[in-house]
Amino acid sequence: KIGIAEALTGGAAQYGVPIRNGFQLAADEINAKGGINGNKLVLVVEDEQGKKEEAINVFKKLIFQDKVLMIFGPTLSNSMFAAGPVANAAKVVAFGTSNTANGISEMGPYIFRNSVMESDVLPVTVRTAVKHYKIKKVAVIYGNDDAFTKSGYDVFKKVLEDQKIPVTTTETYVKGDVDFKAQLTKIKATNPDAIICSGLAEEAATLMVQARGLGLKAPFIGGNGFNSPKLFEVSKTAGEGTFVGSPWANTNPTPANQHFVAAYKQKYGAEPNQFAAQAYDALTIAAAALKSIKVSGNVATDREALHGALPKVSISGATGPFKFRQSVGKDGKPAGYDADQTPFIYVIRDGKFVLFTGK
Amino acid sequence: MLEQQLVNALTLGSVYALFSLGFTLVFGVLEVINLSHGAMFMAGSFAALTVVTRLKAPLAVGILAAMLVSGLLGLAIDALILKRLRARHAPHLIPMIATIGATTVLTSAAQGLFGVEVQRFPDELLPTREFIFGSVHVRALELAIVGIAFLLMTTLFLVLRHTRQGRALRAIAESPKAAALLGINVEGLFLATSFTAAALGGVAGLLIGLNFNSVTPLMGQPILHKGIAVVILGGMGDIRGALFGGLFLGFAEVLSKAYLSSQMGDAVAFGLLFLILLVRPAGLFGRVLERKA
Amino acid sequence: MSMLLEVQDLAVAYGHIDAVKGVSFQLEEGKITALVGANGAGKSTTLLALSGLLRPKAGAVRFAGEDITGLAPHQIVRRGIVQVAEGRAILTTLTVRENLDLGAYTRQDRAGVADSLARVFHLFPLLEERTAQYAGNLSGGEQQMLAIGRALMAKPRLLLLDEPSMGLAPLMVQEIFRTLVEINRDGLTVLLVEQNVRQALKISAQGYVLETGLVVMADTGASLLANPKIVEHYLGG
Amino acid sequence: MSMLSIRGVGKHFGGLQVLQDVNIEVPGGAIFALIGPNGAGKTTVFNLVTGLLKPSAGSIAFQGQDLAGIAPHKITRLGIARTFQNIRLFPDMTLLQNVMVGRHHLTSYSGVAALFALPSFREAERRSRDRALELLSWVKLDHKAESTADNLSYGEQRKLEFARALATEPKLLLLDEPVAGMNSSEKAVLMEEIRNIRDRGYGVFLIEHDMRFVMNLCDRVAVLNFGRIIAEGAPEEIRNSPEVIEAYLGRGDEAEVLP
Amino acid sequence: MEAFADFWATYSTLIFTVGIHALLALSLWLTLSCGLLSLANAAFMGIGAYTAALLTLHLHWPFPMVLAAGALAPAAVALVIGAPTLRLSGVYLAMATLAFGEVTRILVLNLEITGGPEGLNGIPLLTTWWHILLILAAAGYALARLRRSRMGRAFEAIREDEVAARMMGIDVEGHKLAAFTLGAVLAGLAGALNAHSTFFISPREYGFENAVDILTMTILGGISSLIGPVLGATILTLLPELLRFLHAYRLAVNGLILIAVVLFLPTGLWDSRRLRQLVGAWRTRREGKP
Ligand SMILES: Nc1ncnc2c1ncn2[C@@H]1O[C@H](COP(=O)(O)OP(=O)(O)OP(=O)(O)O)[C@@H](O)[C@H]1O
Ligand SMILES: Nc1ncnc2c1ncn2[C@@H]1O[C@H](COP(=O)(O)OP(=O)(O)OP(=O)(O)O)[C@@H](O)[C@H]1O
Ligand SMILES: [Mg+2]
Ligand SMILES: [Mg+2]
Repeated sequence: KIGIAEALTGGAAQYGVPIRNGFQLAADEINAKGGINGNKLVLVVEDEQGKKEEAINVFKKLIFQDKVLMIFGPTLSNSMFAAGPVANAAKVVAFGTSNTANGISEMGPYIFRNSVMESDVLPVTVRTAVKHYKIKKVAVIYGNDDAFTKSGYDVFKKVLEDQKIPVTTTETYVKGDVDFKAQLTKIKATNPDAIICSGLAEEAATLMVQARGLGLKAPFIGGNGFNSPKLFEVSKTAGEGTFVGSPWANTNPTPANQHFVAAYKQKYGAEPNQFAAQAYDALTIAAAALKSIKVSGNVATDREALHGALPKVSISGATGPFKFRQSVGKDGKPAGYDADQTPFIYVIRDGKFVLFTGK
Repeated sequence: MLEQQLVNALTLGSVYALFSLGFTLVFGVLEVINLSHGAMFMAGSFAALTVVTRLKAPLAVGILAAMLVSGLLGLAIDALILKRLRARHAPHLIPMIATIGATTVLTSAAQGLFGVEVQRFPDELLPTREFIFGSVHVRALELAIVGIAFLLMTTLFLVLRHTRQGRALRAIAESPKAAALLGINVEGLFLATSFTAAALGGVAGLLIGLNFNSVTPLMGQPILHKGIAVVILGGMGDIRGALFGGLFLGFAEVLSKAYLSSQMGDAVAFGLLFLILLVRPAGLFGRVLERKA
Repeated sequence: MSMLLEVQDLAVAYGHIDAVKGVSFQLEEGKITALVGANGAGKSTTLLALSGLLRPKAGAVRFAGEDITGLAPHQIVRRGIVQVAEGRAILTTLTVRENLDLGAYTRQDRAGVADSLARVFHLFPLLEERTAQYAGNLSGGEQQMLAIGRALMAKPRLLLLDEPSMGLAPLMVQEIFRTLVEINRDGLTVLLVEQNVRQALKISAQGYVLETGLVVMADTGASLLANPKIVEHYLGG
Repeated sequence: MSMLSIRGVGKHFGGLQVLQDVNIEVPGGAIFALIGPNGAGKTTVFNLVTGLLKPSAGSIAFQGQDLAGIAPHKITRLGIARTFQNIRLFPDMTLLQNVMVGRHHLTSYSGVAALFALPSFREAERRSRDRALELLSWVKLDHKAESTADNLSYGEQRKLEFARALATEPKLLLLDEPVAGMNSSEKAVLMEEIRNIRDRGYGVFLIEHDMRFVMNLCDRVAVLNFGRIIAEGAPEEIRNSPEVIEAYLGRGDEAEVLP
Repeated sequence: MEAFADFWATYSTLIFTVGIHALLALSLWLTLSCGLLSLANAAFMGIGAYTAALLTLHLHWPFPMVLAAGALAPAAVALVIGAPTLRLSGVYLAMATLAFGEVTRILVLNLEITGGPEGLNGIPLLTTWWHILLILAAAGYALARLRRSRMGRAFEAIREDEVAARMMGIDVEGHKLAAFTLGAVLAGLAGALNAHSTFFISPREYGFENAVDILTMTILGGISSLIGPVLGATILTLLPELLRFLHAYRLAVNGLILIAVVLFLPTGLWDSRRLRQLVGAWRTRREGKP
């Protein structure tokens, strides 16, 4: 019995719903194969609305009432900051699949995530793009009222400092904005070689279209958030030449991924995105851990056993080879676990992510 | 760069003005802060989208569908909820809370019907003409939005100022009781206003959905409090106020993003609004109606 | 003798408070009828109920033979019952001219409306000078003229007046009463609620006295004026 | 000595000159009436005295103290109370509460006393309530003390406003058309009440269109026409002044208007 | 006993939230009782929350002092912005306070010390049930006393008619500022308590939606007495949780209930006048047939 706490209504539902779908898909597949050591997986899905109080309430309900073995979620980093300590105190694993903010896993040893840390990905992305486009200076734009895009920006900023690339201007927008022309006009006036953007696919796509509409031709370099086929629905060809680094892309040809993409499309009639892929993999990881332990029926001991088994798991899923890496808490003690994955660099060609091979 | 920014400000301002038009109408006539106006906006977009994608109807039919569906929703909210609250002399702000409830219901319904993800209009429908004047780029759709915003404003303004119904509406706005004694069908005009305002909201939603090619159940929310700002800045219920308030907010936002810092765009816009209210306590066009002692 | 309006056992309540507890009276066509009584007797309440702004709890109102109980205000106005309410109900944010135009809201005959306007300007020349002014800027007396003029614009068959002389200077009070007599002479039926009881009864054919929601006396205007009880209570000796 | 002196006061709203060089001396312990046609500027005079408006010219002094720049609530505390032509009650409050509000500055106790309902608080509140009930009984509204003010008829509302103004224990009472909408027996009651007030040494300054009331009650009358004082004197003088008759009283049915 | 332990473990945060929302609703009730439609209370809550959290995290102040600071900081801000703003009335005041709230939120979003959009995390759990109960009870008692004092009457008079209140010798500006500031104190307390019961705070919790939520709780509960806001806060906080079994339809049903309440109880859930009338009617009926 596993708890799923994701935002299924409200503004964050755009992410929460695909994540839920990813879990559901993985669970159905596992159960269709006879479950884990003969036990079927039961998902207890709750809506946390992307609000911190709701996330805490849902966590508590899952832990104390439904007595689940572990919890996946919540959707937003902000909610994890509120709900994580609850799980940690109750000695229940909280496994985030979409929380990228700094400091998540530092909250305690029961906090896990398989969402890639931007700090692992972006240096490579930037270096590759700079080399390819012979970039001398860049402009930056990011969403500044959202923990996800802001922490992406923080990493970009550090990377740019480390690689000594001058920034012509730094612009921001807020969630729900649809008109970025003011910022883009300003960016255009500074004439950068590329635009670095930490944003979600929806906003990024609109940004690209509006940039081209204003005659701004510099290529984009994006973070994690770009990684969704949604990007092309709007941007069409406006995103050509964009560099994105990620362990996952819908076009990644590994069999595990192609199976996932096909199965997802068949079940939900839509293209999966990275959030769904990470959720799918996360459940696969948990299943691997569960397989390695003996379920005793006592919730507390089973939870502890699961907690012990999880860090040892290493799989190769839709997002490629995966293992955990332990982080260090604020107090200097070993804390939770982050993903340890090698990113790939993709470039957008003809409205598709193409693995960048140096050409 | 300045020319382009001015054009950007004009289009953004027109978007705000267009949204606020119906909002301010309801505000002025029914004295209700109708927080479901964002939902009307959303409903218009979805109605047009459905007609256009499912029935393969041309865009013009989509516009009609947007007006009709939003208008009827607005009518329903008025007839089923607001009308009863008026009859019961519900205190101030209670109708506003009812419209919050209506919004929740409508957005949930939209999420159930259409899913939570962003929907798009089919490409072939999007007018893609673009005009380039020197360094200034404008899309045809943006010009259309500016044009329609000004056109609707002017029409509505003239109707209110110079027709029998317009006079009646202004009478109701001041005192429904006095209006009733003049033989004005107050309830009928309330319903008509709700319909018109919602239909205007629907058209605004459609145009803006088209412009940014993004339709979601929650698309009405971010613009809602900008809309409130516009309406109050302009002066409650004043059509000119909606236009000038919208343009003001558009310009304040764009220019502060362009010349100060984009982090502070909204802060500057709201800060200015705060200052303006201190100087003009009833908005740009509002008059303080102090009861005579 | 034909009755234009017949009120049968009309009762009106505000929530649990019974303000009018079953009054009956008739208005004779072409005559002025006065309704007098102490503060809180229920006079204004009665008028508001006749106009449909308050829903009667019980009773029936027949106008020109038709049952109009419970109709909406605008339907009642369309039948020709027009009220000048307590406090005048002037639309202050509209101009004088717009107020007058709205008075004729229910009418379609352009020529007739123009006629009525000319007549109102003839009765109140002051209004003609002020057509473009916001009604809210008029002085109290001017507002009262506007209210009456606006009611006449609807070309009513029955005019209901709630304390038209309140707050007016003596000169103006005389003016208003003179006007009332004049428009009545042209055939308009009037129901007049007044605290200026002496003058009201003097110009009225018939009078009713209301006390705590009930009709306690009904007679011709002249006999009521002579009635010692009335003299004591309402005319101040 | 006069209680209130208005000297050379002018007032304009934008381009509209409403008052011009108005001089009025209102004596203490007397009833003083200000009459004049509608729109002459009478209410404006009250608004200036109570500090709701600032004069464009001239000065106003109360008991020798210049009122310029003094906030309206402080003017009330100096001892000037008023009623409004358009009645401004607190409609959702009970009659008793309406009157008790008038005793705001006369009821004093510390925040701590209120927080813990100390005897000083209870004593002050009780006194305030008793006085309020007494005032309500003066205007014969004590039986409705616990109902809310919006349930009153027009005339009853006027009486409540009168009681509320008295609750501030004023030295000078400004009444703007106190008997408008009242019938004659009620007028008589109020007239008696106002006389009593005068006899207790209070000053009364009133605006009224009811000539019977004014002529029977007042010690002195001033007439305002188009923003200027055109006459001042004892009631008889005013009644017979041709200028006043022309501008205000009218000749027509004189017998009906005057007693 | 174990059932209770489980129940408490599951729902303690929910109950805390009820208490904190009740406090917020009371804070808005106070400002509304003086006729001020303020949308700044969410921002005041935020200022209280951030002040308190920063003091705990960086200076390790003791909790009671942290609470006091969380109450006083927004009060100081209220005093400063109150003087120019409170001249506005009705929706215009609402707008100005909303603008203030937005500017505050954006500042917090862009400051280093507040952690920007990522907010502050790792705030220790210091709020206990009795803190909330004690403060709520104290606030309720103080407001109940205030209502019966000259200050409460003055607030009410100002709400009904400002000019008339002025003519009664009431210092309108002073009282408005007092109501606004005291409201900020309560909102700040609520913020400080909230910060120390949810481990984490971020700017998005104090924006427009939250201001409207507080308003909804207060108005829906009914502002004719103190019970109304508390009741409104309780019901609106519990309702989503009670409806959890409806899954996808939860929010829609929540909205429908909101509409239904407003339609059938247009003066709010708790209207003392209506209750008095009901009791009165019931008594007369009982006495009618002995
Ligand atoms: N809106 C109201 N709500 C409740 N009760 C009311 C309301 N209006 C009037 N009443 C009550 O109804 C009764 C009749 O009031 P009404 O206004 O009809 O009296 P009236 O005869 O016109 O008196 P006046 O001469 O003072 O205008 C009064 O007792 C009054 O208290
Ligand atoms: N705030 C204002 N703005 C513009 N004009 C005003 C204002 N207040 C009053 N006036 C004008 O000043 C003049 C005098 O008004 P005031 O109310 O003092 O008259 P009044 O003598 O009390 O008349 P009434 O007997 O009808 O009450 C009127 O013409 C009025 O329209
Ligand atoms: Mg009356
Ligand atoms: Mg006056």
